[in-house]
Amino acid sequence: MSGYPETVMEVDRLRGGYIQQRGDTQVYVDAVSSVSFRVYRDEVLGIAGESGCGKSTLVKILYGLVKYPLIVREGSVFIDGGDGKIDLTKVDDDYKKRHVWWRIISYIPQNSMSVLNPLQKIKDHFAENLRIHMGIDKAQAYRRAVDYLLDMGLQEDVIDAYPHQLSGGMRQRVVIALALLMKPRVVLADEPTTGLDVIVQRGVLQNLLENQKRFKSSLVLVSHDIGIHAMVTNRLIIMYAGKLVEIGNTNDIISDPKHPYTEALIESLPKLGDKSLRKGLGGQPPDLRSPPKGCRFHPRCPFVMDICRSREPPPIEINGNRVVSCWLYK
Amino acid sequence: MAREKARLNSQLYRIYSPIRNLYRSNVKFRVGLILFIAIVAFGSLSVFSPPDYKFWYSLPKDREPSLESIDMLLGTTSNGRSVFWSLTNGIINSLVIALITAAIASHLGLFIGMVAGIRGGLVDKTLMFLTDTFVVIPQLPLLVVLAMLLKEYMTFPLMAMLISITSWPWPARQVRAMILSLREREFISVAYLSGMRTSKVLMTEIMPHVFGWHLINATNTVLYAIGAEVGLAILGLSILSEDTLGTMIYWSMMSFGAFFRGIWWWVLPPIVVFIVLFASLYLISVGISEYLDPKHRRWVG
Amino acid sequence: MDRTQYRLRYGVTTSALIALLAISMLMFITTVPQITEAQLPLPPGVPRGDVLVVENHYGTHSDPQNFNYLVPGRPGFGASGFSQVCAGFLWYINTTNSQLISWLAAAPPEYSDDFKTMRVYLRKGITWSDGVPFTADDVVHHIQMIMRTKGMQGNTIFARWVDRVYKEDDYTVVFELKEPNPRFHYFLTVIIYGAPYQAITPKHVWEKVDDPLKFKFYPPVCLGPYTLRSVDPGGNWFLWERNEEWWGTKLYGMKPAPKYVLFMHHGPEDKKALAMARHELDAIRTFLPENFEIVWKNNPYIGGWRKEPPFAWPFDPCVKGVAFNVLKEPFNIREVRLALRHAINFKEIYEAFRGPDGSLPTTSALPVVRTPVAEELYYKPLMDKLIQMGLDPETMWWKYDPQLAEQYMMQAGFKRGPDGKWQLPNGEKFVVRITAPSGFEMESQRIAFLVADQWRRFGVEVVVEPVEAGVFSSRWQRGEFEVGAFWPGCSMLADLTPHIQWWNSKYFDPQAPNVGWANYDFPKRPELNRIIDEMERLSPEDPRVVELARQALLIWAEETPWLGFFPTPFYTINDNYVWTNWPSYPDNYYMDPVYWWAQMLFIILQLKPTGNVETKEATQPGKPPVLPIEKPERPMEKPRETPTTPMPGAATVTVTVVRTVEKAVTETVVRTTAVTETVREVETVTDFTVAGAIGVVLLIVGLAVGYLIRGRRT
Amino acid sequence: MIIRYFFVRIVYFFLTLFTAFTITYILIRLMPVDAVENIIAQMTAQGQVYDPAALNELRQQLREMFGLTGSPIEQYMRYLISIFTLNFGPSILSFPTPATELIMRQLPWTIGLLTFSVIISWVAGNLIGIIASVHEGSRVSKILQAIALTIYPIPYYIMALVLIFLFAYLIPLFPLTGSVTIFEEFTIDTVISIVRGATLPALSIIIVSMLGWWFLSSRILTLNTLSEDFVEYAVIRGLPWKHIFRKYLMKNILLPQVTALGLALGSIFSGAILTEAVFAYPGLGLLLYRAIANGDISTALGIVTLSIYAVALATLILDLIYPLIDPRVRYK
Amino acid sequence: MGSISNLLEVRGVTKVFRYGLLGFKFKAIEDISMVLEEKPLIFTVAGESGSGKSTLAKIILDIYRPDKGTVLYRGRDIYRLSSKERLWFRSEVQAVFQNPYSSFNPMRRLYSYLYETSRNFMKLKNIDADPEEEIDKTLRLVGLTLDEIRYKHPHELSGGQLQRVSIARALLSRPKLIVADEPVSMLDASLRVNILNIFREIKENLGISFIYITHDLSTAYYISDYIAIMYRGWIVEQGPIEKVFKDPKHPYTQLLLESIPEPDLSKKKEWLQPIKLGGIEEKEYIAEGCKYRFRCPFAFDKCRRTPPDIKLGDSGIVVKCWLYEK
Repeated sequence: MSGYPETVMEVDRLRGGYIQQRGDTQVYVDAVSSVSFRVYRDEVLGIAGESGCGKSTLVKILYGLVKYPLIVREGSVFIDGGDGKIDLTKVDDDYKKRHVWWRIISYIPQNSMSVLNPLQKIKDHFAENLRIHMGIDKAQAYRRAVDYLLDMGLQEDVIDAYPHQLSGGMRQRVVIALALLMKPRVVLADEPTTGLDVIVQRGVLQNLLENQKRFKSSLVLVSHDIGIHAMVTNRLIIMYAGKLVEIGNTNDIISDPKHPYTEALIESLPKLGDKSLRKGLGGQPPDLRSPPKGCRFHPRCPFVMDICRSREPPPIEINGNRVVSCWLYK
Repeated sequence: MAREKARLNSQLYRIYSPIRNLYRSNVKFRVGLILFIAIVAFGSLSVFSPPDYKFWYSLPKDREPSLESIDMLLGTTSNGRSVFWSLTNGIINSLVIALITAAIASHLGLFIGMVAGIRGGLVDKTLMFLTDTFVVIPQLPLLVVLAMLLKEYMTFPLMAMLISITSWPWPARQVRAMILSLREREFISVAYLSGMRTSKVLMTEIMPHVFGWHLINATNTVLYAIGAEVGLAILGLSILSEDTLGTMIYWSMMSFGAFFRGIWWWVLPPIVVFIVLFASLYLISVGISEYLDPKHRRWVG
Repeated sequence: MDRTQYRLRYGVTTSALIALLAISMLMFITTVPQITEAQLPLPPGVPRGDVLVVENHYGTHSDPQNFNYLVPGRPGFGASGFSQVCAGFLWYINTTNSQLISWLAAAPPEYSDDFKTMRVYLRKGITWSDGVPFTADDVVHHIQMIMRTKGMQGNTIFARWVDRVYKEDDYTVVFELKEPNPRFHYFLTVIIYGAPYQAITPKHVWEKVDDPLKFKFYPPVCLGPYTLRSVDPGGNWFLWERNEEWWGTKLYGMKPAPKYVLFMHHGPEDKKALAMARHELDAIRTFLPENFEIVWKNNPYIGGWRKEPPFAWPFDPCVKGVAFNVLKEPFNIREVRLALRHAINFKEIYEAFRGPDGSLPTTSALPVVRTPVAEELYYKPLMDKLIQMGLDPETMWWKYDPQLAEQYMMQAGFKRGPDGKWQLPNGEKFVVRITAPSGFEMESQRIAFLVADQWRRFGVEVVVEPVEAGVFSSRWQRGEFEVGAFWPGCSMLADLTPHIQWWNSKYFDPQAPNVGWANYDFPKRPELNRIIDEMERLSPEDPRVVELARQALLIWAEETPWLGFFPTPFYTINDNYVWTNWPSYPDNYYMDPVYWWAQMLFIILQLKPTGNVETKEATQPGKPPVLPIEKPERPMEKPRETPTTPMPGAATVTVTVVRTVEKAVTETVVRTTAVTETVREVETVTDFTVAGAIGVVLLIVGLAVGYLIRGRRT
Repeated sequence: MIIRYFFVRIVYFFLTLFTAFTITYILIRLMPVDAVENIIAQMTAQGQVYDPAALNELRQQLREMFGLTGSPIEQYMRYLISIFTLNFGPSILSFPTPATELIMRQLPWTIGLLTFSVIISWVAGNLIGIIASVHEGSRVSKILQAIALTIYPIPYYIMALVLIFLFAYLIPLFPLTGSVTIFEEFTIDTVISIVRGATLPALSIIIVSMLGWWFLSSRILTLNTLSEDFVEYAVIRGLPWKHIFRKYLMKNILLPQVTALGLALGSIFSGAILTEAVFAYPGLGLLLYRAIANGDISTALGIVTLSIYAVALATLILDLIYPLIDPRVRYK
Repeated sequence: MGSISNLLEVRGVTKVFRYGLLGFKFKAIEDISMVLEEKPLIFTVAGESGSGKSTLAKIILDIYRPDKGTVLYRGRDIYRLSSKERLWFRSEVQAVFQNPYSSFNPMRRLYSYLYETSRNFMKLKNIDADPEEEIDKTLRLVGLTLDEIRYKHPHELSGGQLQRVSIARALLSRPKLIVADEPVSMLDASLRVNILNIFREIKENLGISFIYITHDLSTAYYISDYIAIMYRGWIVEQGPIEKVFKDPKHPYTQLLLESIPEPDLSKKKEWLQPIKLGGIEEKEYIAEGCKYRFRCPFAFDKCRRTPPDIKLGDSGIVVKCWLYEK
């Protein structure tokens, strides 16, 4: 990365979560809590964290897909639409549909198994997007869809197949191709390889990365697998219980984790060729309906201090791009 | 703190029966249940029916509803009977037919589906073959033939059995499909590995999963049975000497032409009760299925 | 999201659809030129006023293009209009006065002294609707074909009686019988609705047919005043068009007023009522009282047996009631039957059949309809003995006496159980199963339920089992029932021989203990067989026949194998809106108002248009259907005329009927129009002795007519 | 694979058919109605005296004519043959017309009425159901649901009477009877008359099944499909609602409904007894009912056989062509 | 009869599945043989989804019956056991499944499973002990206590806890062999290792063998002694884990090992080397010849025609590949 990187997306003190109906009362579940970061042009930003840490919710909000019971309480998501910044949390769905979604920002969902219409051929999915977003006629849309798919390295029999005929990896590649169809500035990928086998996963991620480089777009990759982040991403965000606990260059974080949670996460992964006893984290992630006071990690933290129990740690910047949210570094 | 609360929740979960839970959480179920109970309560008034309420011409005929006595509350019929007592008895009798049908048909379907699903192999093939055969035979003619054939011996339980014959095949197929997918679930294997016998696995592991569906199916069978009885009655194939919703329609409309003669107090009550009963059971079944699976509000018909 | 917009757009589409639907509905409305007319299946341009609409009571004919009614088991003979407006019969009987009407026959038949030969004279000049003359060949061919064809309707009869049939000349047919039979010509006379084998078939059509059972006779060649114009391929209606070349018009000046006669099925009875209320149906077989009420309330033009209430015809020939299967325990025990007889409070049943217009049934405790004639011949002479047996003179039915019933039950060894219900002598619960009709004969069904209530009050467990027509008939025929609700007794003739012949043991068939006509080996009383044997041998006019019949009836009353209540009041309703001059009692009483009998021809021939609706080709009726006797002058060896020959004084009997039924008008002058050549005005007859003497002879004739009435319904 | 699948499926088809035929044959033969006895009852009701011997002879003659002789096995074999020849022998009720001819006479009426009303109610019911459920929670949707719940349980017969009262009696737009037409010359009037005659019977079926079954079932399907991932993803992809509705919702909802439609069309061959009875509409249902009730075994068997054939054929065809309309299913 | 000294012997097992209503058969696993000796060890069966590894597990557990071949447990054919013996077999061979939430009936309390297992098998093995104590003891082995779970329904515990209960349940019958079918794949990374550590401890302390079925080779390496790599119903390579990992023979194993993403930056470059992905899976199942030939960079003519034999490599490694034909 040379020079000052261009920001395409800016997330500012974002707070959002779900409304849950419990009998007659409504409970707010805080899924994303005061998260701020930026996404730069032509980079791969990873978001890592374990189940229930709010990473998927964060991606949804980033995409602007806020539908009851999901709500955004405060903060904003700015995206550079080419002709000025748009706050995705403020504009309405219709606007997003017409001007933002798929043109500026696109989304690769977790379960590619079920997101394609089972009754449409693969090429139909592409043609309809082309037709609707670019207003070109049907025949031409088909031609362009097929050209594009061939260009993306998919075989003809895949193009003419129905979704259920494809293997999981192939389907995921189709969904990736679909997401890149309009050459968006930002691609959000929410666990794109969950459920795939390692080899397929490798192929799919390579494909994703290659395309990101080709279009010089920004890829936000959500995954629970630190290994994937190590292989693919440039920068990494570690989330825990709705909080952003650490952000920095992937290489730095992997080689020198600062936050105790990050450290534990990396430490707990067995490595090939290493049979030495490893230790996992004890305890359970907190219930977000009533998160612990102070640092949300403190009940499981081996270095817990008094202050952790009472006060939330602020984001602390360490050498440039690195931000950690932990009292240890104050 | 959270753990304590969870513990408390779990206690509550055990203490409150699921029905109560359902009642609390689902408006549809609640409304349906209240309507249903209201109808059953109304029908239960039949225990007070005078001994000769079935006798013809014991009351003046074709009287409009009036408040002078309970007999006259809903008016009288063209054969000099109290609509009120016919209706209350009719509700109970129809429900008896329907409940027996539900008990027979849904369990028959459940049993056949379960056996087919669990035993597999030849048993499965034979049972499914039988099911497919019955699916192919047209229902109403089959019902008519059976009803005519057995009219001499017709009682409510027998009628329920006949209606059951036409209504078990589809549930059996559905149960089988469910069992086949359940069989692949891990907790069934776990149960076997815990040393349970097949019968016990059936009862404790499979039944609870099928039960919700079973309840919905039973509710729908109740609806089907009441409808089938009305259909048979219109053809004169029900037990005409007893009061049911069907025979009330038969006597009022088919035999005494009450519809065109404007004896609305004889024609309307069975239909209104049928509609309310239908709506209440429909709501109950939708309520149950929403409760069991809020995402898939499936109404098995 | 643009769901809202989308909703709007779809809203527009949906409303466009609805509008389209509405427009097409409007188109339908505009294509209705005249409401009443458009609803009937008529050729284009035919106004309602040209058509007489009669009920097709059979319903949907599954094979409407088949007019071969000689096939066994073919129903609907009187429902398609064939027997009324197309078929040709030798003789009819006017059931109001028992007059024999010679129609195709030129005169009543002539029997030889030994009743072994019958000679029939035919009218000259009659032609089939296709122009071929009608001659003796047709009759001979008709009879021979039936005798030849096994399984054909009438085959069993003609094969049993006819030894030889031949023509003497073109207009004379001679029947030589195997055994003497003074009543043989009844087989060829329309007494009530007529049997299919009585309608003569055209030789020139049928002789070319290989298998007469497979022949469809479509379109039919007619002798009646109408020819078939069109049938509903769906089988609901038959449209007949006036034959302007009809022999009746040419020879005798008769001409029916309606250009078309439409026999039509409208659906269930309440729909027929609606149709009649809307003047889309002019004549109907009969209504249930409730459906009659619908018409009565909505149509001011209706009439029935009378023009004013009570409308119902009280003398349907069949007594309805319940029959015991005397072959089954415990109904073979006389005391049980008697007990059940006296456990019935007859008044309640009687009152249940009081019509909305005040019509009342005619109580008939014996298996003989208590017509004025029967009253004189059988009820009055037997009254004392019947009262001894337990008849209640007030209700004219068996008295309601639970104590007596209780005694009878005790005698039979029955006991009351702890719950007060009766138990069989062996200690089992006494359960009576009443088999009742379902979906047809609603009156009998109601009787079953009413009787059940009565017996339940007496402490007997009763189950009513209504079954469908086919099942009912099969089980009835095979004797597979305990108690059945139906019409166990029918009568019309004063000569009861044909009705009670069946009580004779020699007709008992253990394979089919057909109770419908009492064909049991019952009662096992040898004197009854002797009585009936004697009656069969006697000529119908022999006064001893009546005497023997009375003895038989007494034996019947002692045994009570069935309980007859009454013929239910028949709402045979007509509409005076389009057509009028329907026969009505007493002012215009020339024919029973029964529209499914073949005699309806005579009603059609006298109907007049009212002018209430537009007509085109409807005319005023021609001459009344009174045909002269045209017997050729020919010496016969001791010719012997049948007892049914009209006799002077027929009208006297009619007046007697009037007197009995219409007590209120006894002393007034009653105008009666009889449809015989002896049309005359009569004043009240005071000389009962003269009237009685002639009447007896006449009544034998008149009641003989009722011989065939048992098959009221197919 | 495909051939093997077809073969196995067709063998299975014939096996089910055979069993179904046998079951219905046994049931119908067990009916306590004896057509011969009924005819004799009818003949004696015409008032003639018959000797028992003569009657027995007649009985025998009639049985021979109606093809009711032979041992039960022989008769069953005859029936099995007639399954293939479709010649069920003479109708007993309308002897000597072959039962097949009677059926063929009524068939166009039944098919015309029921195909029309099943298809109309399918289209309308699904359309209304889908649109109402897409706007689940709106007032219109709630009202429609309430109407559906009210109308669904009303028996066809009563609905028919209400319609007759309203549109044939009070406002006489339509004839009281179903089949009122004159067939002498086939003009536009004839067509109008047929359509007018069939309108009320059709309407009575359409209203109940459209607002009842089809509405309720398409509603559930719609709600299920709406919660599918691919619908949500289509929204995410920025596709306009109209497009999603057409290509994603409609297609996926109508597919299972097509199966149901197929079965419904297959079952029309047993007719609609009650509707036909009310409107005096010449249909197979009423013919079947009368045949059963009067012991016309050949006609009853003919119709039941036909209708079993139809239902089985419908399921067979659905099974065979389903893979063509639903790409997820393949001949395997 | 197999050798008594072997704990488990799988002999040429083939299982055919049908697809759809009728017809289309394919072999989910084909001619699989493997041997577990009578000593505590962890045997990993690794492979992609659809490689047949779960089917194999179910066959060993007597949930499915193979169409060909058999499984011997301590020399006895497990499909020919009397009902008494079957119960004994059930107690000897236990299982832990992938999804802890679907391993238990959500409507029953966890305790009832534990109690049931303990009661059923204690009777069988004539162990006279208080089941409650037994349960508590076993739960402590997996880091839980009875008090913690006594009144709990499955949904009230986290996945990690449930999986521990699941292991405890398996241990209650005092088995000799536990088949663990993807036991940690549903768990968070930070908790996985805890479960794996429990396996290790159990193996070492209680002498229980495991068949560990997984697609995650790094965890496999972490705990197991022996490995079998499966591909499309075949075991393509098996042998002691160290050897297989150090020197993978089969091209598939090589690719598999390369493709594991690890938090190890040195591997990044190699990992990003482009690879070729397979086509349509169905074809591979019914293909003649070697099933891997579609992807194999070394495929030659013979691979297309004949399926390779099983070749015993040096040092106990078994490879199914023509490359190693001698």
